[in-house]
Amino acid sequence: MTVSVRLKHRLGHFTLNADFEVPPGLTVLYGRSGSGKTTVINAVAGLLRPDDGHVVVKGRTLLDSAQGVNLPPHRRGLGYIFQEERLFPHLSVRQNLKFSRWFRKATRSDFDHVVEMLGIGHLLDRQPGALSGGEKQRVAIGRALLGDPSLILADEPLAALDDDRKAEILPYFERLRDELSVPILYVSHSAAEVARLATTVVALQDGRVAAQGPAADVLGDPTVTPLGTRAAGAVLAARVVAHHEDGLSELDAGGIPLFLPRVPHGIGQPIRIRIAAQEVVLSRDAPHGLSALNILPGTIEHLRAGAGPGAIASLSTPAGRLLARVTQRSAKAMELAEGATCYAIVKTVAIAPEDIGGGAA
Amino acid sequence: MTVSVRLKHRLGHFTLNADFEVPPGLTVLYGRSGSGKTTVINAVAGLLRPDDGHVVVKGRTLLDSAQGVNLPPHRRGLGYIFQEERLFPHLSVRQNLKFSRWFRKATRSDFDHVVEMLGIGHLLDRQPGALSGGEKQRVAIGRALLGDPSLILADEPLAALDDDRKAEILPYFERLRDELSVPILYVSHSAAEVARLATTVVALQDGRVAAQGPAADVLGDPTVTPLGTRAAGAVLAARVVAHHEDGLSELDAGGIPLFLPRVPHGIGQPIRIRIAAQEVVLSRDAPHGLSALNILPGTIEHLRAGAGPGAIASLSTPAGRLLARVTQRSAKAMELAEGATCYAIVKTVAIAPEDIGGGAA
Amino acid sequence: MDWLTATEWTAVRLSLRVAFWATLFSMPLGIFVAYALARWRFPGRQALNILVHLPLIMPPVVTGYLLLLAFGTQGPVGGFLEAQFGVTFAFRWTGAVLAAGVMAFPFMVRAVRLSIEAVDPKLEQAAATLGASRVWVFMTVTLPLILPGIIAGMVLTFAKGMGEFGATITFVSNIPGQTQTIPLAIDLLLETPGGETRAARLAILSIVLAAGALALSEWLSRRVADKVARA
Amino acid sequence: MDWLTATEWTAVRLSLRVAFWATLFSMPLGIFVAYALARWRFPGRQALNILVHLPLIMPPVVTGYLLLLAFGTQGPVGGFLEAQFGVTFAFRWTGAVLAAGVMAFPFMVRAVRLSIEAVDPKLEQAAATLGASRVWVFMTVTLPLILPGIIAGMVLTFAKGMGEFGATITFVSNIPGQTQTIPLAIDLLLETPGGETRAARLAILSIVLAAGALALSEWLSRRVADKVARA
Amino acid sequence: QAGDVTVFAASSMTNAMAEIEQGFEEDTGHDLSVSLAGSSALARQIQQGAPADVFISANPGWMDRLEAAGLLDPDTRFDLLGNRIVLIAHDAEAKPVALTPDLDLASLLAGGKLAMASVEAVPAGIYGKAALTHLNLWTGVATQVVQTKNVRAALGLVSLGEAPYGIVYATDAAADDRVRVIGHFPQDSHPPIVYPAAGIAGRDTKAAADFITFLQGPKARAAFARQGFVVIAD
Ligand SMILES: Nc1ncnc2c1ncn2[C@@H]1O[C@H](COP(=O)(O)OP(=O)(O)OP(=O)(O)O)[C@@H](O)[C@H]1O
Ligand SMILES: Nc1ncnc2c1ncn2[C@@H]1O[C@H](COP(=O)(O)OP(=O)(O)OP(=O)(O)O)[C@@H](O)[C@H]1O
Ligand SMILES: [Mg+2]
Ligand SMILES: [Mg+2]
Repeated sequence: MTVSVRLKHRLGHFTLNADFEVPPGLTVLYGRSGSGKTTVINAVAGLLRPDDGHVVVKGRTLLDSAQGVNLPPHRRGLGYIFQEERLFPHLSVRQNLKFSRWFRKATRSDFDHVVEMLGIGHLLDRQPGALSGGEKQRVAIGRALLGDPSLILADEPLAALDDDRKAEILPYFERLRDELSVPILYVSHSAAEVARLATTVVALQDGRVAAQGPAADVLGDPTVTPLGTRAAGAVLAARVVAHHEDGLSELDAGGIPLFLPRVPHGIGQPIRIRIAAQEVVLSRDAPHGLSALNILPGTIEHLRAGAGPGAIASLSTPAGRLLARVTQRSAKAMELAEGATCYAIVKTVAIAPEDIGGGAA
Repeated sequence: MTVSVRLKHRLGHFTLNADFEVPPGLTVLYGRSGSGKTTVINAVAGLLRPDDGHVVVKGRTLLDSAQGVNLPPHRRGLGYIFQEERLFPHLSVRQNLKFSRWFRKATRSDFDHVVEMLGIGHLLDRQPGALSGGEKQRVAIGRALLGDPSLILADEPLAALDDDRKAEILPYFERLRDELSVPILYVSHSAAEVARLATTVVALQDGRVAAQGPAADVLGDPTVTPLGTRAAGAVLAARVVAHHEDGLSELDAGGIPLFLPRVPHGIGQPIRIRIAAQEVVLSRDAPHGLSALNILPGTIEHLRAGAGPGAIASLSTPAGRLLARVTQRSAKAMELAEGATCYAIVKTVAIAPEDIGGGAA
Repeated sequence: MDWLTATEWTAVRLSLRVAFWATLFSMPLGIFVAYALARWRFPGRQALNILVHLPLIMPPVVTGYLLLLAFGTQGPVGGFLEAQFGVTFAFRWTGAVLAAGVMAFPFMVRAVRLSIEAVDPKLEQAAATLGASRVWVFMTVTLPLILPGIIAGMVLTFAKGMGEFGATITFVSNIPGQTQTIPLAIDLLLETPGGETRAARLAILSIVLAAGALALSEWLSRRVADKVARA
Repeated sequence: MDWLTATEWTAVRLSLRVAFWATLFSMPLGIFVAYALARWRFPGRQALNILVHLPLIMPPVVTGYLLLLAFGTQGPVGGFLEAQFGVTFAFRWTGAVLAAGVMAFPFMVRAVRLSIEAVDPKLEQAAATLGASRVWVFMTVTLPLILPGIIAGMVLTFAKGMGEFGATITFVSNIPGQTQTIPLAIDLLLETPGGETRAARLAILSIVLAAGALALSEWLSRRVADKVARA
Repeated sequence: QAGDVTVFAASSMTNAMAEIEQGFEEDTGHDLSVSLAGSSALARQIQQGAPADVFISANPGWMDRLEAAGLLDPDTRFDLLGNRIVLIAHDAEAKPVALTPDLDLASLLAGGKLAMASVEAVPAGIYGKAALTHLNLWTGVATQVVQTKNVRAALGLVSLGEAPYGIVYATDAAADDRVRVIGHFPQDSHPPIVYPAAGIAGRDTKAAADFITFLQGPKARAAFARQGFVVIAD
């Protein structure tokens, strides 16, 4: 386990009692407002001393109340992107970004690269007071990343940014996760971010862990939908086969061809695609004459009716397990049942760029 | 025109030169980070004195540089939800919420109702320092709404909130817009919010207005997609016909029956539904055996290929104009062209709750 | 009660009275001047700033002498006040209050001004959008947020009120029961052969009283700070 | 040069020197004490707080007398310093520096402390997560943010250094060229029948010099504030 | 019939005035209040209309100032007290010296300081300097003189040992057993030391007149003598 966290803490009427262990990669902390996400992250960062706790990151014990171990924040090797940006008002953007260089030797992260990715090159000589909200947040992200952290804590880092900017920054977190194997604790409300980035999902509710597990399991398990049904979706592993001239990329997922808007990955590379359950149309007959390009044959493994009018079907296809959200009315009309065969129809354009990520699922 | 804004202002290297007029309702200001949205709102609020400007709201001149008119902020009758929450640290949540009551007589907004809607009843006796990020933002929203403003300025009010909470708060903005006819200037990056709330969309780019117009036009015009193609979508006007037992609501849209997850509106009431272009599957033949319940026959009015692999088709149907986003490959394969007839397939569950709003389109 | 003589007890009571009223009166004026210096740009701002600091720059005797010239019965201000409002400063305890207030004024203003400059104008803007006029913004937002500075200013003024010597003796003389505060009594005892012990007693009593005021202020500040604590 | 006598010019130079060094020396110590009072909880904290305020509470003569007892050649501290480091305070301008520094210390500490208490601990936390140890957090974040308080404290100390009288004359007496600062010279003139005009000249010069320091500090503060300006 | 009387007196008379206040109030039934401060401050305050009925100055110069300004009741001024200045030492073993031009004061000081009240402003200092000058001793020791705000402070320096020697009034020296008088300055080496007293113009109440009379009476003289003053008035 890369990160192991056990915390007990009281704050007024709120009690945190969280206990989770996660493998390498990016762990998304999910939960409603006030469920304790920031409190957990602060305790991991050493900014809050929990009543009782034990935090180990990559074999290094940061906190062990029983043993009296409690590393101060500056010796925890963190990059913390705060929920509010917390830029130093007396330093220029450049000095903010380079702040950690005064204390840690920069090795991995390349200043120019980070600045370019975040689109803050023209802001370097400004003071934080003269930035817009989103600009501040981007500088704050850069400042944390440039500290060459061995653990990243990110509290809703992209909430204030527009979609285009999000799409530019997300791959960087992927790279940190995959290439540099920096463990990341990431708070997010966005299902797309979760699906794309999460190795592991930890769902918090009133200070307790309500669900946890590998992202593919948690998101792809029709019986639990900790992030709400709209976040349900399966993650398929695929491999790039070709980039076509009309702007589509052809993938191979367990022998089934899939067409996506051009992906940035090279031919032969593995990628993971999240297919949201609500984007999948089911058909008992092989469909034809449709605008949707991706059709996957499969067998219904499991069908679960939700509290509302919907149901979630999990489908075993050659490409892997797929989730589909349909109305109970349709399920009845189509006589969907466990063991029934059917076709899953997925629109190419319905797969959002933020749902396509590098790396194996 | 309910709100008329003309502003010229320089901030360092940034120049704002915005000019827009909007009819009653909610105007979404859209634009990338740093495009000048907050600057516009601050000038309307009177927190920033532009080099030159003219702002009229509901016939009341708030600012007229030429005439030397410049109402101070406290006489502009505002409710401003700031990008950062700006709660008063020395006052309890309750005192923050009731702050404006000291200066304005409360008439319309009901304290208990707003508190309940925002889910902050249990926080009333806390100090802002003891709130989580999302809780602070909700209190800030409440504080602005409880001032009985005659103009609401909201700068990304819901960015920090989770989906469930958003779904609870959005109807309140609708009510303000429709029932109380309070003009609202609303900054948002969320296409769903834009689609659901916006009467008018004003897109800013580098301090200038890049596009503006009625939301239905801007979002439904296949030739302009100021908010990105993923935000494209048509808004249909419908009327509630029945609420079925299986949790679906049946609507009538120009004679076509539509099925949606249960809507909160009464039978006979008008509602508007945004159907995102990327959620629509097209078929040349009448489809059958599909899980999708909503099938609308139509004729292709317009087909525009985008820069990437996609194209946007606008479809004239009895329910109104619909947008569909397809790949150019499919368009070719299906021989889609202007004048061609086809069927639009829309999944019931693909219509997000935040895409369904009260009021005529 | 034989620990101190009756005159000395009178001096103690008088000192407390002087310190109390000096603190009370200089506070609102100090807040106003601090606000003006911190927030307004007006002609004469720098002159006002210098004026406020004068009692610090000049030897107390000079300040006392100038007070005597201005506020004495023969002085222009003193004569006016006496004629119009029947307020006399000369050789009264009221004059000691004035002297202590004037001497402590630079600290009062500085402390409050520092606090005002630390207030985030964004909060004041927020209050304005909620309907608060300038005055109300000040009353409901600025004032509560600068309480630490006000408390600090009051403590300094109170302490100075207990300790002021040079300007007081020059302005209002050393009249037992009227203007003889603790410091004046101590000074006299130090002038008197063998008076050291009694001087020390008075000094200790004065320190104890001021320490009490200090502790009270610390407690108040803590309460204010706890309320405003950012999590 | 006949506007002032040679002795008076010497007094002016000496006053500047005393005020300068008093400001310089009391600043670091003042920052340290202010930080300790603002941020640490330790036994004796309240006692330290009282000690810092003592020069304000007690008549300056008493402070001067206590300095004489402690730092005089016969005093324990003075004797030690002289024996160990060859530093003498008694009847030297260094003693005037010490007296001015001590008398101004409450203001220095208060000003800095107010600023420290206004620093948002969230920024310090952010610095810590970026690898800054406590000391570095202080150097890179706290210290720059409390500059307004430090500047205010320095101004008050400088002004007090120009104006301190009671403690100085008691501690180091009035030796022309050695310890006769402007206030001491003025006092002398005021004690002499007919000395008022020359006293006034000296006072005006002293005000002009202090006003210069004040203007400089305002300009510095403005620069700092502009840098930290929240938009 | 009892009245009030306010006396402004030089602070060096503190102890004597306490005794006199008691005696005067017992004898006359009047209520006496005494303001003790430096002669210069008191004189200025009287100029600015202070409610003083009688002024006793340690410095004839300030009395002259008030007289010239017409603030004194002209007939009431008289020289109340005299005093002597002496050379004192901290060392209890110090040998008495003869204060003549032959005295090697510099080597007596041996590099130490000579504490005096301000030689330009305070009477004791002015008299001291005059005496040293008269004896041709001043130039030899001028650089070693430390000047204090008043005589008491000079006495304090010697009694603490900060200055080994000092020049003070005989009255002050008598009151402090940590200093030793080692020489009396000849009376003719300096202008006569006098404390003038006078009533203030326009405040010639019966009580004030009674007080001036009392000052010259036997009780007051005894009190002054007990404090070491030379009583001039008769
Ligand atoms: N004081 C200032 N000096 C110079 N430039 C400034 C100043 N304040 C803002 N700007 C610039 O003005 C532009 C507009 O800022 P504004 O805050 O209006 O952006 P915005 O559209 O609200 O962005 P965001 O979505 O990131 O909040 C930005 O490019 C910003 O960098
Ligand atoms: N100082 C405090 N005193 C009492 N309760 C507190 C304090 N600080 C936080 N809380 C409560 O602790 C709970 C957890 O707060 P936390 O900031 O961890 O929430 P969060 O999950 O980060 O929420 P959000 O998404 O809104 O940021 C909240 O209910 C909050 O009200
Ligand atoms: Mg949080
Ligand atoms: Mg903004």
